[in-house]
Amino acid sequence: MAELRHPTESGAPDPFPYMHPIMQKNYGKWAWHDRPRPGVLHHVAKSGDEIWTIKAGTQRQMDVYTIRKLCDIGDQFAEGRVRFTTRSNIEFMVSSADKVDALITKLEAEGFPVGGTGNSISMISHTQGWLHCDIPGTDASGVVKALMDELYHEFKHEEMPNRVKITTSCCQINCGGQGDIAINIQHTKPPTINHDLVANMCERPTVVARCPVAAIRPAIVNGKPSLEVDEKKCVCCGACFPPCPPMQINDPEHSKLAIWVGGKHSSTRSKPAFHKLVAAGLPNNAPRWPEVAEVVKQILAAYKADARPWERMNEWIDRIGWPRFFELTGLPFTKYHVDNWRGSRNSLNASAQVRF
Amino acid sequence: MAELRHPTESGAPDPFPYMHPIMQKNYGKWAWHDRPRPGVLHHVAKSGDEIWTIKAGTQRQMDVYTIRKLCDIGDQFAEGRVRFTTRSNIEFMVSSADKVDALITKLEAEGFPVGGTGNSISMISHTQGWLHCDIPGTDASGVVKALMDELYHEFKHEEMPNRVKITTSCCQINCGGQGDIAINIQHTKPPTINHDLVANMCERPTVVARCPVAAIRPAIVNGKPSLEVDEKKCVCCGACFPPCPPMQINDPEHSKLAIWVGGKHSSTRSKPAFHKLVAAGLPNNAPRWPEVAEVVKQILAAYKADARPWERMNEWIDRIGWPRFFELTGLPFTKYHVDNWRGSRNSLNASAQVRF
Amino acid sequence: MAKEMPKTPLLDELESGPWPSFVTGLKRLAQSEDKPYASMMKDLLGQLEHSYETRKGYWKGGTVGVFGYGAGVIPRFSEVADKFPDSSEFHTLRIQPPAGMHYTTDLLRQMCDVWERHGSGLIAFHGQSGDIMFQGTDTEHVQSAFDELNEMGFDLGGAGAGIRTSMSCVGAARCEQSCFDEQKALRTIINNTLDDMHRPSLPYKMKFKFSGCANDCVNATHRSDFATLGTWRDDIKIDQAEVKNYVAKNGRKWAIDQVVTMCPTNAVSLNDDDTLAIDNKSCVRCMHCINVMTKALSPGDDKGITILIGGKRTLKIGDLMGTVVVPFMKLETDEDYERLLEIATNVIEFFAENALDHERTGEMIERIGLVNFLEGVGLPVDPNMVSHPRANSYVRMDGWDEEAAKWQARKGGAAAAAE
Amino acid sequence: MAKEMPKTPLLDELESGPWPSFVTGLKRLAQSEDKPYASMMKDLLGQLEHSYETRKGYWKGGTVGVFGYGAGVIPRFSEVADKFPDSSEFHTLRIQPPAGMHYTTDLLRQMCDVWERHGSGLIAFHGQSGDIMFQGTDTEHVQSAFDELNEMGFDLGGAGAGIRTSMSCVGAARCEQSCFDEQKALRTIINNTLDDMHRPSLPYKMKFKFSGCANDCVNATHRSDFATLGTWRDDIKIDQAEVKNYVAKNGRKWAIDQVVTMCPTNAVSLNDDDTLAIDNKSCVRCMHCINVMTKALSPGDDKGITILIGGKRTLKIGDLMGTVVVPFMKLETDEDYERLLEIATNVIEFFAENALDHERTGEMIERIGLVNFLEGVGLPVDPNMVSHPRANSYVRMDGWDEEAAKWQARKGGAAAAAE
Ligand code: SRM
Ligand code: SRM
Ligand code: SRM
Ligand code: SRM
Ligand code: SF4
Ligand code: SF4
Ligand code: SF4
Ligand code: SF4
Ligand code: SF4
Ligand code: SF4
Ligand code: SF4
Ligand code: SF4
Repeated sequence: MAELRHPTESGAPDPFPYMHPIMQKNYGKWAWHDRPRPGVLHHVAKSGDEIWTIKAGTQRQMDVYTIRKLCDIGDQFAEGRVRFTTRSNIEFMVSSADKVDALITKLEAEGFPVGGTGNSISMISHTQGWLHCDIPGTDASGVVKALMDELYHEFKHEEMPNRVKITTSCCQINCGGQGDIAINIQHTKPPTINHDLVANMCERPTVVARCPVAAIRPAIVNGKPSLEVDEKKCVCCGACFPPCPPMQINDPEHSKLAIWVGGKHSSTRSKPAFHKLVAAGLPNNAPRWPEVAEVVKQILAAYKADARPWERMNEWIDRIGWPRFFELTGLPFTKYHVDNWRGSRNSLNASAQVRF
Repeated sequence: MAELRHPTESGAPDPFPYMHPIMQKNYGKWAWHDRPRPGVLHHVAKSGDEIWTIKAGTQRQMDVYTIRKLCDIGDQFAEGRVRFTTRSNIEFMVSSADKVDALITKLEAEGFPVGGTGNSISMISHTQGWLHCDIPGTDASGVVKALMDELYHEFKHEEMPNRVKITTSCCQINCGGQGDIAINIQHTKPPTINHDLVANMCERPTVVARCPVAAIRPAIVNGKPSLEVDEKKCVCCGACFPPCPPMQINDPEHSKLAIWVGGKHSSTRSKPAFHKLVAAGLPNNAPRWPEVAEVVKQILAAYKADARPWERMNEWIDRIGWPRFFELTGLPFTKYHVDNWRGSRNSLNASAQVRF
Repeated sequence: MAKEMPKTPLLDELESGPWPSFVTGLKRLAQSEDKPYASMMKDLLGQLEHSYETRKGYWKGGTVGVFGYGAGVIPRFSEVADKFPDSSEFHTLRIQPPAGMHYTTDLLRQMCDVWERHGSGLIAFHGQSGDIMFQGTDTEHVQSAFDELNEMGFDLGGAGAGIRTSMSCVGAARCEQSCFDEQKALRTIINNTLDDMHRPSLPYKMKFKFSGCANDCVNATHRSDFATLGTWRDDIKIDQAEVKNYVAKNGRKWAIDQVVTMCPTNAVSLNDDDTLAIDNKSCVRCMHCINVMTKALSPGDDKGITILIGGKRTLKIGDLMGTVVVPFMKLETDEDYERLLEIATNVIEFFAENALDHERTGEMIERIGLVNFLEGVGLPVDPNMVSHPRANSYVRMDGWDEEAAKWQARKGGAAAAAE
Repeated sequence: MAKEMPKTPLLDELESGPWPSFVTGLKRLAQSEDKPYASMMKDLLGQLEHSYETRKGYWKGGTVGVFGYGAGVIPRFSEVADKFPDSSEFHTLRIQPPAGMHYTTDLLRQMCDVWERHGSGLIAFHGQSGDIMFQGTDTEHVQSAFDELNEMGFDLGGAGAGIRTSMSCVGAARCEQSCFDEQKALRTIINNTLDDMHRPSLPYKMKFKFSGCANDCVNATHRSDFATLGTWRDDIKIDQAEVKNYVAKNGRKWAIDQVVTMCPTNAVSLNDDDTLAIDNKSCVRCMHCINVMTKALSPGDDKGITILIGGKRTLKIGDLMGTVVVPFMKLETDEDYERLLEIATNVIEFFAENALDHERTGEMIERIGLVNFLEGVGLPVDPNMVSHPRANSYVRMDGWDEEAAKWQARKGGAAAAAE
């Protein structure tokens, strides 16, 4: 075998060689923008230059055929430059308004929905799941495909009070992050330990240290050094699983899905907010997770009907209050909604302000 | 000595026998009220009955001569019924408007300021201090007398954006409670232990348990069982002093005064709020504490000039922001203002929202 | 011949200035040569001046009480009795006032007479917990003073690890915002739990306070373990004619700036015809708009109370506000009051059994979690108890379906109940 | 003859519906009989279908990398290789994209070609941390794939306990809200700390993200340890003529409801002549009004950045948002960029020395306190760092005067500096 090649540690590449010429020319000198229609952004530079951005949905995990098809479209109907957004949508940039419609027609014809701009529901930010991760309780791409089929209309139209950012994650680690709506795995039973494997596979002190509630103790089980879990303490978070695969947390039955709302990253109007638990105990029902889709649609319907323009999910709920949220969505409020984690005091209603 | 009398455990007395007849008659049936002038409330009942309340300041700790003088005034100029308010002001109730002025004139003549209503600065809620408490770092009545002399005009006029509730406390326990402005003792040195007395006076486990930061350890000092304090940990709170007087926390030099703002009990508009540290290191300068009065007046001046009608201290600051508060009051911001107590994470600015 | 007045140059500085001076009052007492307390008050002034000079306190506690009671007296013994022998003892009796702090001048005079016979002549109206504080007497006169006051119908208040003296706002007696009978609620609970006040044996102090509305004029939310505040379930009552008068008199900008934009939940809006529209579903009963337009707005008719638990001062985990454990209950019928007392006694019992030594209700709840407390006292969870649901996934939820069923059942029930 | 396509009845259900189907894509690859990866993708589909049937995952980690690097590849070995031998290895290369994720179709085609030669033909644009993920190849081809991509000017991204691949918003390239040169800031920090990315030896992962304004289009505040967001110090720029056009077009109610009352600090008001008044002292640079009136309002001229530290997901104390450690700094001159890099390297070093194993920056700060962190990295305290000062007295403040003096000195300095 040939001698090993020495890498060039070049890091993050300079984007200018790949950037649309109009964007290069007007870099840092943009004046304003508007949205002629859903899926299209129109930015005007101080120089007077204009650029139209057409945004389309993809499956993120793309086969080369799909990518090449997008490239063909980009060459024929756009100007050979594209971007991928934070949410894995593709953006085509064109220098004149009259290129927009043909491009949209072509994209739709080839099965790429045009939308995801402004106050629409954009692509769901998601993760790896059964396709590639080593610790997933469910799939990622499949959940997203199933949901986006249901939310197709909302992706292509701007009918929501504000942008809706949805995320899914295939374990409680939650690589998908915070979202206006977040759909995450929630385990409901402590891990079952494969004691024969612990000794060879796991650094026991590391695993013990990972547990957020100190529920794991080193133990000798049938002669071998292993671990034991205090099931009274265990909150079934699965944090012990990555460092120690024998601590089987994933379970086809007891690994459920939970739904959270009100996560927000922007500092726009309200400060950034974490998403809050609203529903749990939903079955991990591959391949299309209908029960999850049901709840998500209930929440979106209430938000769409009741929120005021520009109110993000968390801002809407802050105004109408949680009692009303549960009323409007018909979701049950349980003792599990009341936080008991560190600092939970701050989540209690420390006032005489109540709603009826 | 005579045989001991058996008490009647009667508890809290029925107020009706002492209540003004118009208040008895219209109990629970009041319609509305207004304030004809500072110090005077005018309540109208659904029955059409009216009652005028004239409110005057007292020293709270009153000698019988003062009390009898107030009774004489109550008999001659009012109708023999009075109340004391949550803030130790006295209220005289009269059944007709034309009794109001004479009563006010008389009260003022006898040295009882009429006011404390509406958006004025009411009497300072305070505590025992050197007069009676067993653990005070400073006096209570004296601090209040000195301050109320300075705030006299603001008590008699309603010129503040909203009610201003001031409290003082003679140790960090703070019996005075939360206030728009709170003036409390803040110790700056760990207790010096009188080791000879610990053994006989203190239950050592109790004292150890009282320390919020676990800085106290049982120890044997020159042969006797005593206690020792880890001065690195000690936050000088004085909590060990009540259960163990030999742990001398009070010091004429190092027991300073700190000033806090934005405490609020009502759930009106904003939720109730705790007061926040703004100034410390002020000398315990009896008998008139001029340095304290200075800072208090600085804060009040900024609030009076800048807050909008109905904004309580905390609400004003929430709107303009803390950077501006320190700018307007000219008070320094230091590392001590940044919380490091449990849950302090919640006090950090977890957003990109900044003010300049 | 009469004992000399002490030199009090520092205290003398507190006699100048317009505010009533307690020093002048103390001097009057010290100079009442015909009274038994004169010399005691001379030495008290002496000791106080000494404190001002040295900037230190000189009182220590002890045990003094009245027959049959384990609390209610705050004993004070001087550490500088050698210098000031006549005020070597200076105990305080805490006496519960009539609920709402109503007095006749006559009653006040009687109290003065008692305290001239048995004490220092110094009385505080009131302590921060609401007691009348008869300040300054010796051990012997503690009993005689109490006996006379007790004959008059007055009783000792709280101290130590027990139930404390309570406060209720003026409320129904003179306030249109009152949403329940504050003094009755106070007396229902306090006068049925006196054993825990007079012979304290709880883990730590426990306070009850009663405010007729969210304005919270007795600071119940923060300064009591068990806060009862008035509220209402139906719509705010609006007299639109009066609204128009306010707007006509003060202008639209005033209405927008002082009412509309001040509503914490954006529930108020000003119609073009100068009437108000209120979104009562979003209203949190904060009282603001009602406070501003006392003549035009008032609480609804379906009045009741909200109960908060756990307010306290700073030891040893930091200040706590009370938090909602009963979002709403009616307080009209005898049954309602019995239920209130039942909730109070359940909380006291749970506190007695579950709190650690010197731990307040709020600290206990912080330690065991709100849900365990609710289950312990038999109260159902409600979204009004939280400002938001949990934001972390660290919880075991395998009982989800059962809990969800409970909620549905309750909602069904409620729906049925609300005829 | 060609290997058979696996039966995938469950996955097939994900081919219906309007949204682009990754399953259809996987099948296309599996059926590219002329391609080296066809059989691998057949077995991948088989294993995935197996996961759908059993609702369990079957990958485990391992150690695979490229010469000279300690991270950047996510190794995957199948636990069911016996059933699906051709996808027994399915490693992913994380490749850093051009900052801002700009591509020519040409570049994309080259990447496809590389991944057809050396991998599965499956590429994700992008991972949640911003990497191009070349998903699915065996150990041998990890190196050859990398070599080709590296020749094209691309480098491995982050994984493990080191600096991770970074993201910057489109920003200056196409957004009028941009307050700094996002891609330059990203490349200044990341490309000067590559050693900590490629040979990770930090206590735990560390992420940098760059958003041109408070809208935070790359979720920097929550999803990075070191968030750089654009802001400005002077006044919002107002084109009053355009404001009037907006009001004329949409009405005053629209302006009040969607702009005025939506401002978090009540800093915007609508004048009677339909122009806007903004109280820039109260403005928190939240971007809302500017977002609504893109044509009339824009960030000021005195632009710069705010730096937040400590954002992260939930392990093991719960989610954390970043918190402000630098309220404002200019980012224009080379010196400014050097200073930014200096701050970044100070933070990395402090993190390396002070964090516990598997502890993120946010957890470290939570444990040691913000002030200790600030002093450690040499940043001064500022009220913009807190939402409010401490509400408890549990602090020893005997250094008050010195600290107060520091502030006064800084203010004096600032006053002087601001010419
Ligand atoms: C393209 C993209 C940046 C990129 O570098 O890729 C982007 C681009 C723009 N964002 Fe964004 N945002 C993008 C992700 C985000 C994210 C992050 C995310 O989606 O995960 C956020 C934070 C979400 C959150 O808070 O959780 C985000 C919060 C915003 C906001 C604030 C929204 C709010 O009110 O809270 C604005 C302001 C607005 O809506 O006018 C904004 C505004 C914009 C504008 C209008 C900025 C401009 O003047 O060009 C851009 C057009 C967006 C559109 O399509 O309508 N963008 N924007 C990202 C497109 C994602 C997608 O395909 O859906
Ligand atoms: C007399 C008293 C109750 C009592 O039973 O003694 C009382 C009586 C009234 N209060 Fe109060 N409040 C009284 C202590 C309080 C307190 C507690 C305290 O002072 O320690 C508070 C809570 C303070 C806090 O939040 O920290 C209090 C918060 C209010 C509020 C809410 C203010 C706000 O906006 O936050 C109102 C509403 C208003 O101002 O219209 C209010 C309104 C009122 C009204 C107007 C109610 C009414 O319709 O009669 C009464 C006239 C007050 C006045 O003098 O202008 N009262 N009020 C107390 C007089 C104390 C004093 O002499 O100064
Ligand atoms: C007399 C009074 C101050 C006054 O002049 O008004 C007072 C005086 C004392 N308080 Fe207090 N507290 C007084 C109302 C309060 C209040 C206000 C209230 O009740 O609304 C509070 C805050 C609310 C609360 O309960 O938290 C209060 C919070 C404390 C605390 C801290 C409790 C905590 O959990 O943080 C202590 C310390 C303790 O209990 O160990 C305390 C302890 C004390 C002691 C007994 C000091 C001691 O431990 O020896 C003081 C006796 C002084 C004396 O010589 O009489 N006092 N104390 C108030 C009682 C008079 C009355 O009965 O009416
Ligand atoms: C691939 C990716 C999901 C995706 O499909 O997009 C991903 C996948 C994994 N993440 Fe992640 N994370 C990915 C972005 C994130 C993000 C989002 C972000 O970076 O903006 C987060 C939240 C932000 C943060 O850093 O907290 C995230 C928070 C985590 C965590 C929790 C960290 C924490 O402190 O709470 C873990 C667990 C850990 O680090 O021990 C984790 C661990 C993992 C591991 C390595 C699971 C493991 O420990 O073995 C996953 C490998 C899956 C695989 O087979 O490739 N991943 N992970 C994302 C990286 C792709 C890329 O490089 O572009
Ligand atoms: S969320 Fe969990 S399972 Fe999914 S990719 Fe991230 S770490 Fe893997
Ligand atoms: S699942 Fe979570 S709580 Fe349970 S043992 Fe593992 S790490 Fe600990
Ligand atoms: S504040 Fe402290 S010193 Fe003052 S009365 Fe209360 S306990 Fe005593
Ligand atoms: S002063 Fe406070 S912190 Fe210091 S030892 Fe005493 S109780 Fe502990
Ligand atoms: S609390 Fe409410 S009811 Fe009671 S006096 Fe105050 S305003 Fe009136
Ligand atoms: S009571 Fe308070 S919350 Fe309700 S409408 Fe009036 S101001 Fe708004
Ligand atoms: S973060 Fe700000 S600057 Fe960057 S793209 Fe979003 S809106 Fe534009
Ligand atoms: S940017 Fe935000 S805070 Fe500033 S004025 Fe506009 S809306 Fe208000």
